[in-house]
Amino acid sequence: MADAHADVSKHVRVYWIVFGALIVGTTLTVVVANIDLGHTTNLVLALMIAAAKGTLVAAIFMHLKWERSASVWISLGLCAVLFTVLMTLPVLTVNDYPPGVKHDRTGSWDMLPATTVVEHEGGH
Amino acid sequence: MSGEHHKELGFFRKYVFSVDHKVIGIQYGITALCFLFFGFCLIMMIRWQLAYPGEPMPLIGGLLERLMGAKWAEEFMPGGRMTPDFYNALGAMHGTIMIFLGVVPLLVGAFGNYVMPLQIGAPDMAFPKINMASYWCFAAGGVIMLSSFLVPGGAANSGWTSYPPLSAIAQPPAAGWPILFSGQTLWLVGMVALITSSLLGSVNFIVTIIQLRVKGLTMFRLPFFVWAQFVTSFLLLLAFPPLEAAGVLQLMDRVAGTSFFLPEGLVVSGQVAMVQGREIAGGGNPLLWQHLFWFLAHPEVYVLILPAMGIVAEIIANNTRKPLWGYRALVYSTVFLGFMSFIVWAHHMFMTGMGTSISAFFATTTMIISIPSVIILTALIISLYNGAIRFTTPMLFALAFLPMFAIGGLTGLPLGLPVSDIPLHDTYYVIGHFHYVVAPGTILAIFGGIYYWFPKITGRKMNDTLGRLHFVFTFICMNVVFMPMFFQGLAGVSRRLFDQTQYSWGAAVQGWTITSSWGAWMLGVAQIFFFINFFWSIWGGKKVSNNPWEATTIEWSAPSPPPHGNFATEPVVYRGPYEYSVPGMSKDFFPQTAVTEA
Amino acid sequence: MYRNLLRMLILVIGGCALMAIVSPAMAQDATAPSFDVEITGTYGPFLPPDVSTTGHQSDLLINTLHWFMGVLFVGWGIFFVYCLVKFRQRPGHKADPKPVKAKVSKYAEIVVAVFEAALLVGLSIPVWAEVKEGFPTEEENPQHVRVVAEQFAWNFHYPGPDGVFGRAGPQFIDMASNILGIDPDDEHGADDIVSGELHVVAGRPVIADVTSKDVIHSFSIPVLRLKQDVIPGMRIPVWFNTKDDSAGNYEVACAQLCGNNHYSMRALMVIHATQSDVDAWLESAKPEEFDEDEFD
Amino acid sequence: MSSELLPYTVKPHPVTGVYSGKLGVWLFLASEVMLFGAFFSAYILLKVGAPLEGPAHWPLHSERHMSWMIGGFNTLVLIISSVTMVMAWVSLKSGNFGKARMLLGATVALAVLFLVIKITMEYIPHWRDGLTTNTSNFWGIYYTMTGLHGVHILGGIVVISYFIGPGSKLWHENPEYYTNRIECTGLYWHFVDLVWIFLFPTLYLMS
Amino acid sequence: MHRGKAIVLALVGALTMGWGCQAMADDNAVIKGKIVFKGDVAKYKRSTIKTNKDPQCKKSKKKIGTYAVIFNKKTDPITVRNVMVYVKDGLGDRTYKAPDEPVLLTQFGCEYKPHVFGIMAGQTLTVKNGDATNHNIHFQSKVNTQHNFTQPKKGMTKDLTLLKEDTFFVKCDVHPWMGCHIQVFDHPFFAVTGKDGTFELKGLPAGKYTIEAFHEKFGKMSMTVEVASGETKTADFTYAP
Repeated sequence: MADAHADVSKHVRVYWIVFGALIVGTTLTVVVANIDLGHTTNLVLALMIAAAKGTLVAAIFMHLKWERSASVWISLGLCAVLFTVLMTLPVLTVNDYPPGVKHDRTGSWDMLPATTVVEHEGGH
Repeated sequence: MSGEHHKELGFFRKYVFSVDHKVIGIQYGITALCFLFFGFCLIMMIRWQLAYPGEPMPLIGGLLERLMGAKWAEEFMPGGRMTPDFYNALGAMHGTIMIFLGVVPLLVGAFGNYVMPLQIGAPDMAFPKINMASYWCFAAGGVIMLSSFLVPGGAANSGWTSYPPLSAIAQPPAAGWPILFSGQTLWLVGMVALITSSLLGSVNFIVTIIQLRVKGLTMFRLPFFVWAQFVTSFLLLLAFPPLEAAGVLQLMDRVAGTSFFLPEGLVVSGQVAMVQGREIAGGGNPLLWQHLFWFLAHPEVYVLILPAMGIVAEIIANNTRKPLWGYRALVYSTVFLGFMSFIVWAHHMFMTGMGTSISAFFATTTMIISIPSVIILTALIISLYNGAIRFTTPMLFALAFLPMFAIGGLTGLPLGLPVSDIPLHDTYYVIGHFHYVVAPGTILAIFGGIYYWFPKITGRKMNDTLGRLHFVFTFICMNVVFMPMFFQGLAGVSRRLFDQTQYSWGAAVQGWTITSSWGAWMLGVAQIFFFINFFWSIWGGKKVSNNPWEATTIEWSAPSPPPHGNFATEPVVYRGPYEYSVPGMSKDFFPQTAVTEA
Repeated sequence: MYRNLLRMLILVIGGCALMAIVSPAMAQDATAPSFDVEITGTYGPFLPPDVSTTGHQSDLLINTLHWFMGVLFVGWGIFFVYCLVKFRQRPGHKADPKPVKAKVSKYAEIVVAVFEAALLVGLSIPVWAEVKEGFPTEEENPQHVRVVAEQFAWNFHYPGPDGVFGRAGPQFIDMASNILGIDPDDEHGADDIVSGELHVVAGRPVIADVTSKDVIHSFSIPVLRLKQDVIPGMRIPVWFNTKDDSAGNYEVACAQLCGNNHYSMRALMVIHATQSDVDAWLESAKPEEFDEDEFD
Repeated sequence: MSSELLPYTVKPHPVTGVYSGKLGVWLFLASEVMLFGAFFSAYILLKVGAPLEGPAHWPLHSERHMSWMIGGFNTLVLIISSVTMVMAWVSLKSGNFGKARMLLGATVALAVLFLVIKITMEYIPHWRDGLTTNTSNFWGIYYTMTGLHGVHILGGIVVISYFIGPGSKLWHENPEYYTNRIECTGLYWHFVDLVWIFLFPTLYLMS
Repeated sequence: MHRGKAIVLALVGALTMGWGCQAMADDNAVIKGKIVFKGDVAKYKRSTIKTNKDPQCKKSKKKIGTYAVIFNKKTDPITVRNVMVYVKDGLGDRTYKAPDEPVLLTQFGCEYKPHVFGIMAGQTLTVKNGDATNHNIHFQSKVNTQHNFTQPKKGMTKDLTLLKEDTFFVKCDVHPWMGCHIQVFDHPFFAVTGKDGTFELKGLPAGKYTIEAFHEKFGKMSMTVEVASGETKTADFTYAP
């Protein structure tokens, strides 16, 4: 961060811009969530806005935009790859069943009690 | 930071709450050796039950009753006979203690802490206080784990894998005891402490290796042991958090009544949707735990083996008096191995109802990961070629590591292919396989490492005769213990059986079980040589020079034992790590820090 | 040094030999398993008998792999021992630091990789697809059975003469009289039979739906080379077929730690020679009224 | 005194370009990413497999009694606290310790505000309404994830308070070192903010 | 030291004995009665339990039946067995000491003997395995410790104490049909109906009591009874489902 010394004051302007962008982003998230665009579209939009906000925080506030250290980037790159693995492979795996596997709500059974089990009842 | 220290440190600051990597390394080493021995004692008790099911345990039964009290004995070993609950608890705690409290702290905490900074010429670890925090987290985790033997219901007994729903429904806290005081809950709390310790340690290791290498020590001049520690630290850093998350989720299931791992329609012992006397909502997925658990636990296997390979590589290079063969191939294989170990985990879950495409994916990655292992082993064996092999005590252990790891690695193949895994999954074959990797593999390497670096730590050498006796008996007994397990496994005997003679295939191979048990007890007896040698040598061993093995790596240019700050003057490195038998030189080793031969 | 090495070798080999001689002598007679029928087949320190029509494939894979492992290990071992003897430190012998230029290791690694790939693609994946997904069609007249695991018992639910399973739900469970929670109002359930034994016919394929009431178990029948983890909240179908001449009594095991009595969670599987034998057994397994006079 | 510091504690390493503390924090954050990643992965897995009806069903957005206003406001609180944090670092860089200290104080105040809002306006009313950890897995994971995030906020409060109070001595001894430590703390604090940026839509807005 | 302890113990013993004798002298009211069944007996047929999972179960006895409802068909009127009758309310704040002799719960022929029983808080419960097979004892208690242990060998015994009032079911997880009911009381006034379907609560002090009957299938019933000192009163319950 040797170069950061000189242009710290220039950063300040960027910080305020990012601050504005984050507030706009938050508002946008809320607005978009309250418009029904279909489940998938809403989901994708919300995640995209969150990702954009997250990128701004990481790039500007956390100075990644100015980070030149290969050690940091390699560590974060590895982390990003493994994060992707962690987010995708388990959910892919639990959705790859051999044919005929029953994994709906009733699971092991054909039917479940109609009433909720949360009501307390004495005895066993 | 360490800048605050003064010349005169009190006893506590110097030996107990020390920030010196060498003291912390020794603390880790002693603590972990104690845990290793404790975990071994647990399995020696288990071996009695396996060999002679239902027979009262001679001597130990009465001894434990004296030691722990009649009430304890009544609950866990009535009449000297082990109860199935206690058997399961011993099994689960043996696994946990050996892996998380024994081998990993020894390899990473002890050898890594002591040797790695010396090998890169650093005065200390990058964050000495975090280093200390890491040790004390580990110690706290260990104490929590051990204390679980004393709560009613005993220590965690759902296997070291703690698969829910079993682990979620097991061991409800006894009436009148706080909710955290049940074996499985304490296990989870202890694991969280151990994971924190590992995370602190791994950050420290990576930063130290990246930042504190001395001048001239480029990454490809690092001793292979440092590379192994480097990759291992990344594994610990990135693989452990998911288990921490899983541990927190299971803790919530046990303490806060959530059902992350509990599906709807659960009927435990005839009670619908009741867990630990509490109604649950259900809707969770038991396989979620297995994914998060194995996301850690497969890389953990490499955490157990990579530093051991590092130790073996150091000893082999030193005792063949020639450079390691294919140093770069070794490094690349290690890095590749580390990365691949993150995407093979579901081969532990082939039997959970997995479709063809995902099982084919994981089988393929598993086969791919076997290639770098083969490369590493081959490189180490070829390193012997054209050498001048000195059969020193550490070298004996390092040499024995090679065939033992070969057996362990090769027997992984039938388990990695889904079809051959069907009959072998969860049998003794699996136990044989990973014990060959970890016990005759890693533990032999650990012994080798202790014999090798003992002169650096104490300035004295361990006795060779006792060392050789220790080696011969350990080596034989290890094989007597674990070789029969392959036959048991092929015969179809499931693991974790309290009494395998219930099954006809188990009864048929009971003779092998007895052989294995006797091997285990003999193995225990053989360690007497080590104990005597170890403690006697600390005070009475032969005094040796700073570089008794005539080694090239930097740690041998420091005084033995190294003072605070390690090196009188900061060393400078001029060459690679294994410059042995350089032609035209009078001596057969050329230290990394030496400017010229003189 | 050389003499030391020799002494060590003799000690190691001698020790191993000694243990090998002593160990069978230490073996006890196997305690008789507690079923009141004789278990068919001989069991020993190798793969158990195979009575399934698909098991030979996994056996083939296991045997091939072990030969492969053996060759590799012996190859390594010979080179290893050769190095130890040839390159031991002795007066007049010096290490040669020049790296060996041999290509053998590279070829060996390629052979290993190719062999593994061949086994994976040629044997493992197709057999897995067959074993896990190649269910017998209805023309092959498979027998249907539900397997419900619980701590610590296997329950087998047969559909009865109508061939349809009664509806099951946890709310109907009575551990003494309706262990599987079969809906008493469901007409299909009236003729269902629940037993702790699995009875099948030699040569007729079986489709078993395995489920668990409580924790994870593993439905393991070594003689059929069959193993399936039983996950609560899921009903997983598995299939197997038995050889025509396989009639006899076999054991069903639980292969996943399921609690303190995991070890005693085993069941009897009877393979009958003819369908009529199975029908006769099913008839005898029907619930019968308890004779009050027998009660004290 | 500073001569006894380990190398590269204050000055960046000439080759790697960072000082040790910063690299350490980045590595720590990498492990934190995996930790929260595991929770998000668990969230996805539980949601995908959640029952559609019955007592344990995943509550619809309308059933959650969760106010996007509170969540949104808390998001703003954290974003502002991130800005004050980064401004504190800027002030230190330009040598203005008094301003930095004030900004750090503002950060702590905002963090406390966040926790107070979270607990008094969400946790307590929810729990009173019978929406507890064993209502359904949504509520379970909601309490777990926000609780863990809350613990991180608490950790941040402790660390920043330390640097306002006893830790500030370091400024007078070695200002660059102190600035570095604030930068590292800032990295952690922005990460906590970043996690919330993902938690907010996931828990409050998605149906 | 030891002698001192012994003396104190003897004193305490003597005092409690004396108090007990005195209590016996005064509290001598009796409530007795029977549990009558009115309804279709044929609806509650018992069926044979298939114990073929474990041949050891057959060795002790020929056959065992489901146990949820057992009628005494030979009595007139038909009475119900295994009904727990106890004083639910009315003892005030009197306290009672648990007897020294243990209650025995035996596992024999893969059945629990007895099937329904009461025990006083603090009294020893001895669980014994009388079968040459493995039994697992799983307490589904709500207040007391949820013991869950195994007795793999014939003749094994284990002593337990239950410390608080509780009603729960005990199961053997190895033999799923095996179950029994335990009710823990802080007083000694409870009884279980047997072959004749009658019960008797003896040694009650004079007073007004709520007594309750509990049957695992038919549920709970209660009535109020007032007894004077030395009086014997009859209280019959009728289940008519």
